[in-house]
Amino acid sequence: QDKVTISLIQILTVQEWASEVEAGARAAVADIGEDKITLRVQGPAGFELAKQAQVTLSEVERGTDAIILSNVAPGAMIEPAAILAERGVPITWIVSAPPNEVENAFFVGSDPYAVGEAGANLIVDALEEKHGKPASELSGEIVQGLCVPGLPVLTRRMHAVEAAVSEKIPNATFLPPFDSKLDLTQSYASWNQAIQKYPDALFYTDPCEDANKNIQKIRVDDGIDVPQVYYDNPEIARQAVLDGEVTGLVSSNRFTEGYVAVWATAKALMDEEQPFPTGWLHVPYKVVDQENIGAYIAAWDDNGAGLREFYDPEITTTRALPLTGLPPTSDYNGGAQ
Amino acid sequence: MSQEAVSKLTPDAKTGGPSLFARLTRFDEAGLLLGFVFLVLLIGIPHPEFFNPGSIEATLRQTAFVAIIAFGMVFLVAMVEIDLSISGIYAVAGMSMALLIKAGVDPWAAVCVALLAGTLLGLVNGLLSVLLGVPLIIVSLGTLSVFFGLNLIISGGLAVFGMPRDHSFFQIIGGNHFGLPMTVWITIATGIVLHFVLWRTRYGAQVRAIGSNTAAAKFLGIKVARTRVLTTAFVGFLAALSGVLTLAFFKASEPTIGAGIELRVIAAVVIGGTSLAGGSGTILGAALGALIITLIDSGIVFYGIDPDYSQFVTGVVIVVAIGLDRLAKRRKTS
Amino acid sequence: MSQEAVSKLTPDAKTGGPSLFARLTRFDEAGLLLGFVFLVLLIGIPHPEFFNPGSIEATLRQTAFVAIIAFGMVFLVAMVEIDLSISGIYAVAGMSMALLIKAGVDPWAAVCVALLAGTLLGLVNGLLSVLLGVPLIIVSLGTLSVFFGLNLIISGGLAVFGMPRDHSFFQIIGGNHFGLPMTVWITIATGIVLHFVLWRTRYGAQVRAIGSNTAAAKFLGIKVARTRVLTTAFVGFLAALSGVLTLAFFKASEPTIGAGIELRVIAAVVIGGTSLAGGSGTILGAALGALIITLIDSGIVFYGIDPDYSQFVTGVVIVVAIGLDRLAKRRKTS
Amino acid sequence: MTREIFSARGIGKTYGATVALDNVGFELRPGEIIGLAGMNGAGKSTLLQIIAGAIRPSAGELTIDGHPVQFGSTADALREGIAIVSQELSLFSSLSVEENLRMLKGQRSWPSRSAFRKEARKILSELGFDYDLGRRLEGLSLGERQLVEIARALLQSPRVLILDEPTSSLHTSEVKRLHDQLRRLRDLGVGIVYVTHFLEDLIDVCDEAVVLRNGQRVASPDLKDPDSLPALVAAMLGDDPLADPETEDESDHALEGYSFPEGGPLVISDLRGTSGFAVEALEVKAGEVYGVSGLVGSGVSDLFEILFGVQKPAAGRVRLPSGASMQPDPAAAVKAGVAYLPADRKALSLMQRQSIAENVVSVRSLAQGRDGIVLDRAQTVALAQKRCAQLGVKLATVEQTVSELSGGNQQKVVFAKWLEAQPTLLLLDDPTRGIDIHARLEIHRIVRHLAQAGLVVLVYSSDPGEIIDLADRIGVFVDGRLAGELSGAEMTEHNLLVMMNSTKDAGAVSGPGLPRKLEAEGLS
Ligand SMILES: Nc1ncnc2c1ncn2[C@@H]1O[C@H](COP(=O)(O)OP(=O)(O)OP(=O)(O)O)[C@@H](O)[C@H]1O
Ligand SMILES: Nc1ncnc2c1ncn2[C@@H]1O[C@H](COP(=O)(O)OP(=O)(O)OP(=O)(O)O)[C@@H](O)[C@H]1O
Ligand SMILES: O[C@@H]1[C@@H](O)[C@H](O)OC[C@H]1O
Ligand SMILES: [Mg+2]
Ligand SMILES: [Mg+2]
Repeated sequence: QDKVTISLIQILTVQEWASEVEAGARAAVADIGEDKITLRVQGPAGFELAKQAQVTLSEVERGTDAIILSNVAPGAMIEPAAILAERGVPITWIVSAPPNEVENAFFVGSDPYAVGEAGANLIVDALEEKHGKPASELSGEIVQGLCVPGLPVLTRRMHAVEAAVSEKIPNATFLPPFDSKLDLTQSYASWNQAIQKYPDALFYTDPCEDANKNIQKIRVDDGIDVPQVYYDNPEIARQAVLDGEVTGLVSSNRFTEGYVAVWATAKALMDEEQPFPTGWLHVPYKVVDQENIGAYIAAWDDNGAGLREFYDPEITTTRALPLTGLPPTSDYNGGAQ
Repeated sequence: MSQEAVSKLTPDAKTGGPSLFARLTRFDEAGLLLGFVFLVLLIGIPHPEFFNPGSIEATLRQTAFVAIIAFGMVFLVAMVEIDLSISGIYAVAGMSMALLIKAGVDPWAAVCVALLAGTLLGLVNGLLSVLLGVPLIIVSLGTLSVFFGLNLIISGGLAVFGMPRDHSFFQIIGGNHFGLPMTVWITIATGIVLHFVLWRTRYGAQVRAIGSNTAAAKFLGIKVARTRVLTTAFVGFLAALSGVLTLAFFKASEPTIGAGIELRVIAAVVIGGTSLAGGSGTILGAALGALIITLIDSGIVFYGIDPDYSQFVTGVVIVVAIGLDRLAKRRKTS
Repeated sequence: MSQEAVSKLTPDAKTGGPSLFARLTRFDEAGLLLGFVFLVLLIGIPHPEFFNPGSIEATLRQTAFVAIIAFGMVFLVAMVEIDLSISGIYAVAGMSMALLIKAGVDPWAAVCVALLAGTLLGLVNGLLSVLLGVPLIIVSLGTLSVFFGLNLIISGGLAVFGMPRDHSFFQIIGGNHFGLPMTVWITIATGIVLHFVLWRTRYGAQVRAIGSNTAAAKFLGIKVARTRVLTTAFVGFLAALSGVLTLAFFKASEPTIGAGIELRVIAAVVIGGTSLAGGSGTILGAALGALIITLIDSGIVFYGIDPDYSQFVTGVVIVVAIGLDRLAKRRKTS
Repeated sequence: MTREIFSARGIGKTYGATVALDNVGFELRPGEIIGLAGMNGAGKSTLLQIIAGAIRPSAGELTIDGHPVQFGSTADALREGIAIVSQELSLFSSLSVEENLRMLKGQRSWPSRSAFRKEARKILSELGFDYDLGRRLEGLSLGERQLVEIARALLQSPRVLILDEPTSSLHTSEVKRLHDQLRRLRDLGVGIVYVTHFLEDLIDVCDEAVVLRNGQRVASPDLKDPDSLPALVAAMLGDDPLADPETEDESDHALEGYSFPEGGPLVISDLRGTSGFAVEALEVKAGEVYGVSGLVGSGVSDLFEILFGVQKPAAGRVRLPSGASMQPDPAAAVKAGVAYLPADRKALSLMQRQSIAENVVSVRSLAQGRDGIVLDRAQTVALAQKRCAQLGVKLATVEQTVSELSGGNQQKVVFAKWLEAQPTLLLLDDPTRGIDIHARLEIHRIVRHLAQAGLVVLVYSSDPGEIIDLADRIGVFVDGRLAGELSGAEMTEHNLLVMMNSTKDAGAVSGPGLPRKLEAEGLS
């Protein structure tokens, strides 16, 4: 069997979740065998959609057997995908599913709605414990921020939190989200003002990474004892879970996503009998709390040498799923389209 | 004497020349052209796939989106003005067109509306600048947010897709003809026309006169304010044109698309050799500048440079390109 | 006669004045100050929590990060130069300091290294600009990528945190004293010193002279290149200082921290009223400009404005602020 | 004879094919004032800039006290005691007068503020400049700026003082004061090199002349002879027949190919400006040259600016010769046939980075749109070549950048530009500033011819003699109002000066702008 080349095209490579995707992808290569797969990783450091499209097309010219595409903004990759389809280069989408008009798409990823719900559950449990009464008797305001409007991976996460919490705490008032900014310092200033304005909120929530770092900082600095959940797992968040400064984190499991994307893509490429898979290969999210934080942090030691081990249950489960008969990717987009 | 001092201070003040032929033979852009060829060989020799039609297409198309706006920016810079809000106009044009199409408007009609909208936003820039008496760069620092914000508002912060890709608009404008994307042909045609406009027409000469000495331009009876407003409107049109061509290709619009394109456009203009001192400008240079920027991106992919290093490499190549171009010019003038 | 006409053409040319006292009484910044007070009331009256110490602190601290760089940018703009690479320097300084501390270096030693590194990067900008004979804005368009790329490389694209928060550096520099963050005190002190430097020292006068008439400055034998390089180095130092103060407070650094801060710095300077025509500048104005920008962000949160609308509102307020300031100035001069 | 302080030997300078200087040399002894004379473009400024260290010669040697020196900048020359007042002022408009003065002094040390101010005030008031030192340069008139630049050089206590047309915008009284200063410095042993196109001034103050022609030094007359003027002129002109100012038919040649539209009179009634400017009634007939005169700030500028639409009048009616009524917009004024040559050519008249050709056609093609939308480059070049030849512009090619021309030749380009506009009303503010005597006569003749062709001409000059030469009638402005008129035989410098100062008290008489003849005639 020939050696296959798979290209992982990222965006926002400076964000830690992108390195996790890459780490997962490399772990898959190690498992399958360096002699069988060449993995190339490319992509713009920042949020540059057109550049990501160009990199994708250039990578195809350079010669690759399949592309794994980190899809953050749903619209930008439609046409590159059409061109790739024409050229016969299959795409495995990760992070978020493409719009429904991309036919026969193969998506490997977690469900942001489920991620949000899991986060909401952690928070509700913590609230019940803190106030010593059932959720249905709680009431208060919930302040939410959003750093970039319009990214499904963020908005669906946010909507899930609102829906799940509202169901359990009917007397909660969700304030409309405010612009919490992408930049760390600007995000701090905005969240600080929001907390000044609503110092007695039930809790504060934001689907964005830097926003959560700042909510945590302000809470710790000002001694505000409300639950908080991260939806990303940078080192600072892991430490915060360990130190008990936040309730927990719900990871979208980008490591497993990267791993399974490579694994499934390679498998599909090598098995010439089968057509390239279509549909949504679910990656389970991962809740990290007091229970498993020690193991998680240990897994990160030595440049993340233990991550493959830590994520093994999810990887094994997902790897065992058949690549046929998958649910359609339109499930991801819910009723949004 | 002080005249000499002046010309020593602005070694590139002579950039640009009066006629296409003279310019080609005087080769003000020779340094750049060399740099361009060098980059092409640097990428293409070890990676001949770079010369695949698909690769050339993608590179040229990506260049075109930047270049077509850069051509307009050359006019502004020649007037000692800079428009930072073009990314906002670019985004609004593409988005409004996409929304209109979704709402059932014929794409050919939608494109007219989008171009008109872009022209109007450009006009707003110009009018604000002239009425408030502040340079365009200052006004557009504010309108950049206004226009981008407008884009978020009209789109509700959501991407729009589901364009009728079989409609003649997307086939003709979004497609390839004679081996190259229509976008590239449109850009080439626009560049040729605008080169002519800048160097051979009354309007072009007025633009350069204003940039050369605004007070003198006023004192010889040029309608400085009108020329400024006209130019910002026309740059708005070009930004919208680029936005529309982007939609024609991508067949989707993202609320944040184009963010930061102004820096690439300005980079194309200045790498291209248009002097920020005003009074002059080079369309050919801007095209080469835009090409060089895209080539760097391509090179990084073909060489498989680690993403952590790619920005560093990009920066270094830009600095080297500017440096070589200026050194070549200096050698020539001395 | 003609001089008067010239000054009519450039209504804002008179910005800035010779002494602190004269300036305060002549009130060039009166329009801005009014705008600032108006914004404060607009936010504070319906939302008195805005006046909480914690809110004021955060607003001032956030302002300080921008203002301290803006003070340096005032010098550059007064020389008709702009540095776009400050965000890169800001990032490298904070990141290198954080990495050194992680590597066991004492924070006080690390801060010296970081400031030195920032100064050196600024120096690189200046030297490239002078040696290549290109305006700083062009060079820094390239070095912005270089420096940001450098930051990605040294950080490996990863965030750094886990600073020894009990160390005297973080206690003193990152903490509050006399009711305000140390960062704010440092910024105020820097502002006062730099106002004095710009208006009362030979170096300041040379900076303004170069901006006012570079050819004449060269003619008189002012060491234009040396002054330029000195200023870019000192702006590099200020950007690094801001980066270091950011780390002192946040106790963490990210590879992309500060991306885009250059636009806010430039906005602060121009909203503040420093004319891009050069020859003059206002430190007080830059501080007010930075304050206004932060206030807009605060206002958006306090008023609970939808994220889709926040950018639009920001832009409109900026345009209105610039407009009111210029109209106030025009009224005063006529 | 004392040994020279300074000498230049075999100095040459070329710009591409242009030879600006060819093997020029001279010596300067302490206590000597050398007048440097030559037509526009003869190489005077180039030579002076070389001496002052601003540009490097292509050939030759400079010595100070007999030692060879090489200057990298004017700062180097200043260290050797050489200070220059350059033709194109080297000042900073956004800096205060004091800062402008200190900018040089600061080269060596940053002297104590109070001592410096005291010295600066003294020198400035000796020159007749009595503004606050903190004032920004921005609002000062050209003449006032020239005084600041002179003061800056004097503050250096130079051993060698170089003055390149320092008086081109000065009033007569200021010129006289400067000359007094120069004589005083001479007596203190300073060596001075002085350039001016006012040859009487040269003869008045200089001991010896160095005459340049086409970059070469030619034999020069002895200036101690009070009748040396004709000899000096002859030396400057050489035997170039084209350059003979006595050839009458030349101005016809210069106007060949220009056509001027018929115009009516200029009629002004009840015109009021925003700051006290007022003209009750004034009618200037087609064909008339109307001189305007007045002290600094008397309102002459307001009149020109209002007529050109740069300044908006508070009230009043103006009927332009073209029949159009006036609008506050220079573009409309140009369309309505108004041409305006401001005194400050560098700031307001020339596009320094554009070619000569583009400057010549700028009004006709860019403002009046007479050459259509698409400009024909060959036609532009041909036109510019013709005009430059007619006005005797000394140039290499019309496609060279206009800033490469000598100062006087730049002024001719400005003149050509406005002639091309075919105006019906011509507003001239110091039209011959920096222009050599030959071209000056030529421009005077052109102005008269234009009037004969039916134009209305308004002319102001810092040299009262020039107004009297040109004008049919002179209106005198005092304190913003048109205070009176002189015509025919009344037009003498004496009468003019009396009228200009009519409502001023004795204190004002010593202020800047007081013409020298007034003091000379003992009227103060
Ligand atoms: N914009 C200004 N701000 C302050 N003062 C000014 C301004 N413009 C002119 N002045 C002052 O007003 C006076 C009049 O100058 P202006 O050049 O208008 O007079 P003028 O009638 O043309 O006199 P001149 O004979 O010098 O040409 C000058 O003393 C000048 O210093
Ligand atoms: N930078 C330059 N490039 C090309 N030619 C130049 C340059 N500077 C001066 N020249 C030419 O050198 C010659 C001498 O000029 P210069 O300025 O010395 O004359 P000038 O005697 O001072 O004349 P004016 O009386 O008009 O001031 C002119 O022909 C001029 O065009
Ligand atoms: O910021 C987002 C991050 O939180 C998520 O994990 O992945 C996608 C990103 O857009
Ligand atoms: Mg005047
Ligand atoms: Mg001269």
